[in-house]
Amino acid sequence: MLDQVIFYLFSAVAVAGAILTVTRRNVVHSAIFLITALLATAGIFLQLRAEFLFIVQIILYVGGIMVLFVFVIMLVNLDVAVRQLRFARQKWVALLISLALAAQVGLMLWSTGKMPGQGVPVLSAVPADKLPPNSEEVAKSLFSSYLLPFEIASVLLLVAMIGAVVMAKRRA
Amino acid sequence: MLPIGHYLFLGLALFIIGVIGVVTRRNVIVILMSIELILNAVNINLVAFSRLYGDVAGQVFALFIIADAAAEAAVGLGIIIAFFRNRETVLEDEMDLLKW
Amino acid sequence: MQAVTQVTTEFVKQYWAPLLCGFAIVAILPLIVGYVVLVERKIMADMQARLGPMRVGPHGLLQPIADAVKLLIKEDIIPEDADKLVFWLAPVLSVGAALLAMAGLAIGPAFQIAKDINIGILFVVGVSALGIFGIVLGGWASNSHYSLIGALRSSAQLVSYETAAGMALVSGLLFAGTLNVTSIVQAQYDQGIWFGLLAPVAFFTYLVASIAETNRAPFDLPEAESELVAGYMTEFSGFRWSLYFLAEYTNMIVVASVATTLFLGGWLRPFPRTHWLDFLDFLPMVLMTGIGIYGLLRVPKQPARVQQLFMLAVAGMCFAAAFVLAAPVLIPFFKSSLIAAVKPYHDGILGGFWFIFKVSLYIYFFMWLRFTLPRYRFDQLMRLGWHFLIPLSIINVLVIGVAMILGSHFHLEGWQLLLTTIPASVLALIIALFILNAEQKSEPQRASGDASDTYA
Amino acid sequence: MATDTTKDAREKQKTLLGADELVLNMGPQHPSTHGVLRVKLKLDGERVIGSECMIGYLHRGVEKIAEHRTYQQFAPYVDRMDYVAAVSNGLGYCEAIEKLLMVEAPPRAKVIRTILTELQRIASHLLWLGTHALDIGALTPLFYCFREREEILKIFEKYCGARLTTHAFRIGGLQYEAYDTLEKDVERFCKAFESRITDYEELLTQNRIWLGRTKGVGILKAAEAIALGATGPVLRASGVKWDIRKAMPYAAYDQYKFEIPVGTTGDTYDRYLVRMEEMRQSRLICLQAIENIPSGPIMAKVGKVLKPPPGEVYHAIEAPKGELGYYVISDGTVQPYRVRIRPPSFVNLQAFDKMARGHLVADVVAIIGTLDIVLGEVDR
Repeated sequence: MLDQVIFYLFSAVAVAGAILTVTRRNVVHSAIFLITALLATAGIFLQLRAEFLFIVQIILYVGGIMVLFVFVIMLVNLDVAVRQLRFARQKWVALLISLALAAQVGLMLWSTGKMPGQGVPVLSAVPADKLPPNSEEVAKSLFSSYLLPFEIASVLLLVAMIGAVVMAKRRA
Repeated sequence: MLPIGHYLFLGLALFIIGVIGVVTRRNVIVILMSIELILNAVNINLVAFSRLYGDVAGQVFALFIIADAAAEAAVGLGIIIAFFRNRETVLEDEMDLLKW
Repeated sequence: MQAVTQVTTEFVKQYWAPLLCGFAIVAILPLIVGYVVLVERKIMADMQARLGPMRVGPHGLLQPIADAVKLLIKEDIIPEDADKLVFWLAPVLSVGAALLAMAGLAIGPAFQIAKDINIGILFVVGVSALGIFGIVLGGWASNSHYSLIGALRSSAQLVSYETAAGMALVSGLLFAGTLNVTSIVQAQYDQGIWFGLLAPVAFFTYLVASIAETNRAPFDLPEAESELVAGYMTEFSGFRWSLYFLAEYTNMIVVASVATTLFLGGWLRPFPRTHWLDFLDFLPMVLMTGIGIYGLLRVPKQPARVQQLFMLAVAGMCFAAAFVLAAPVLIPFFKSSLIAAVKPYHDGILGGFWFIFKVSLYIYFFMWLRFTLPRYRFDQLMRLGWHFLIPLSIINVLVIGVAMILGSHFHLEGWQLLLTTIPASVLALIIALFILNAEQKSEPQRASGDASDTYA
Repeated sequence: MATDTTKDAREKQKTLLGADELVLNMGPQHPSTHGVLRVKLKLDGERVIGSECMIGYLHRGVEKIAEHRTYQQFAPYVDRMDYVAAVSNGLGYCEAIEKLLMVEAPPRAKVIRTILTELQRIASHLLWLGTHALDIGALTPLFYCFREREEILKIFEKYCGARLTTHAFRIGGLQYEAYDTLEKDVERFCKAFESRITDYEELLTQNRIWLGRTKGVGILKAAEAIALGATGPVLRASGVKWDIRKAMPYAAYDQYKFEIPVGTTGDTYDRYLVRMEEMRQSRLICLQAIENIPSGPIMAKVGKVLKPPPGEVYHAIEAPKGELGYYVISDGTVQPYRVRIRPPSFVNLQAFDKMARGHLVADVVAIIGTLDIVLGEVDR
């Protein structure tokens, strides 16, 4: 019961935050609502007993990436951004894409009620508490089975770092 | 934990909102933020399935996605700064030159 | 409706103790912060050959309350061109993050709100880092150039020093092998040595980085009063301003607590396993009694009745604490039910005493630096961070890891580990200094630096 | 679309991210503009690309007032120009009028004037040191400096009853005889001051942060300093050995031995060192002076009503902040025809833009501090 309430609370906040992110005229407000949405997502991770991801979401996503966003928003001239139209065009395209997506997933779930392939009843599958809520587990798996992806990710970050520096560096 | 469907629908909702944001907004920064939303939607699904199957692989992949998001944000914002410096705009439909 | 009540009661039933502690922290912390400020002013006065606040209460002891009342009844001014929503939100964010971080801290072996979360110290660090949004958004929302520059400085500073602080924490955590706050302290007890001694370079790095993170002098550039008036807080006044103030000092307590937990042995007394130092366990008791007696002696000298009562209350609290601390000593002599009743609290209070003592020392060090050193310039600050502290902390993680492997290879434990970690730390320091030197040689022309580059 | 706007954009590339340059209005209400100086800074990020000093917020028309007061009546007004060095202002004015009257103060008066003026120099430099350190972020030196300054102000108070705007001297000499323990007081202060000044140096001189904040900041080369007419410590720190006390001795300075400290690079750190050394030298002058105060009258023979012969005179002294000059024209009446004052702060402030360009906002504060301006004197 408590679990459910927490889930609904967080997901409501997440969805509301997401909608406001996309619709706000002021970019800083957008960023604030995105932060709200991300924090709510972190809450859902916690509700899923993924504690490590919860804190990574807060430290990296909210504390790192979003700070970067806010920083850049302040650097670029905001007044220009505020004045213009929110939604450029492609309203219909957007509607179409989202409807199609929703229909696709909905249809899939509706028609089968099962996960494709494995036959788990999707809408009602409640897992037993198999997963120990443990950051050690994540770490072990990260450094054993997924060592190569981990290294690749770090190379990716390095590349991104260099790229960002080169991009942002003023041409003297 | 709730039935997995709840999480899937939450993920779907965030994903669609993100897509709408990417397609309709003009401001590149907001577009980037919408992409973050999409990535988050995926993360929710991954973590939910990880819990469903009792396998941490999903969480590990969510971690990779977060790392990827960081990289993407850094480069994306770097491009925005470089672009803004040259063209004084952050609007996507004014980015109409391949070279400047 | 019924469901809501049910959920609420279920929630309260399950979590009443942490909830109570949470309320207690939110209620008491402003008071504590007020007194930290008073102590800071007194220390500052002492270092500057003057008396500091003396008027309100005995030796100005009631000054914080007077200040709080003043701040609360001040007019609440919002600049006309400010972004009202964000202006309202920013201080709340700042203080909320700081207070939330307190939840993960363990003050003494028994007192911790969020018990046994396995991300422990990471939670504290991560959540307290959210406070930066309060600063950045507050600076942006004020719509003032000073505020904006302060906000930009702040975000750049925090992002860069967080890296160094995080890496320093990693070196400490390598010894602990866990993120859980209680287990970290337990690990130090098992080793019989504080991790601050095992990893001095990490401790030093964290010390510097934590000063920068809490925006304290000599790194207080975001609010540098002689340059930016008050930085991001320029447009804030009254209650909102006091929220920022509360957040700043709470953050100080948080970083001091993290350092205490990880590097200074938490609630353990110095040298926890060295038995000939056991008498240190009685030190708090004696100290408390001493302060109580001093307070009693001072009572007749107070000019006003309120001040006398206040002094009596302070003395009474000291005696109560001393009594609890003395419980295990008294038990063999007196068979009183009262003593038996307070005995369970003994460990908690003893641990709490050492913890608070160490936190106070750490904060005292902050204040000491603030009154002694001039302020860094922004580019110098960035250079110190990126060219020295971050390389140093990263190298330190590497060499500490090597030192630990060497240590386990030779079956070193506790104090013996110093054999490997001390040379490792020296090595890290040398390499970092070498890097710094090389940097300076390669860029002799950049004497005045380039601040806007560091922004980008 | 915007190929035509790209050109503008390119021109703006020099500024932060191509956005408009940030104009930061510093003052007149700002913690570190030392009063009511207003500086308009054009910033690129935090880098200063241009600056404009806007003065006049404290203008009281002192020079005009002089034309409607008798010579004696105007003397207290000059105290209110550089109000942290009132004694020096008074000395300059009195000596200028004495020159106009062609009288000379008696030797005893001259020596006492010298002692008080040198004490005032120390007090002024102490105030500068305290506020300068505060601007750069060191809180504590301010209180130590004020502690010492307090001693000096007490001596002033004992001598003439006022602490800040003293009006200590009269045209033709002194009004008050030195009080009994003046020599002892000054000696005690000077003895104690030696170790105190070492304390300040320990706090700052070798401090890495202090070095970082002051070395290479606000460099003024010797030629530039001369071209701008800078005087006092600002000029000497640039390496020009020019001190009116030596060059054109007045009061009793020709009797005493002292050094003129000069700097080499002309940066903020050099100005700091020069002023510190000047305090030491002033202390030495005071010690020499109290050893032998001649006896005799303290007032030259000037009438109750001063009517200088028609003519004009320029007299300059080395005030703590630089050359303080009085140009007085007399038309033979009891009131001066014109008084023109050359205030050192005003002239030194001209160097601000040159010194601040290319530095950061934080350095601007240091540079204002190192110029040691007093707005009462700049605006008059």
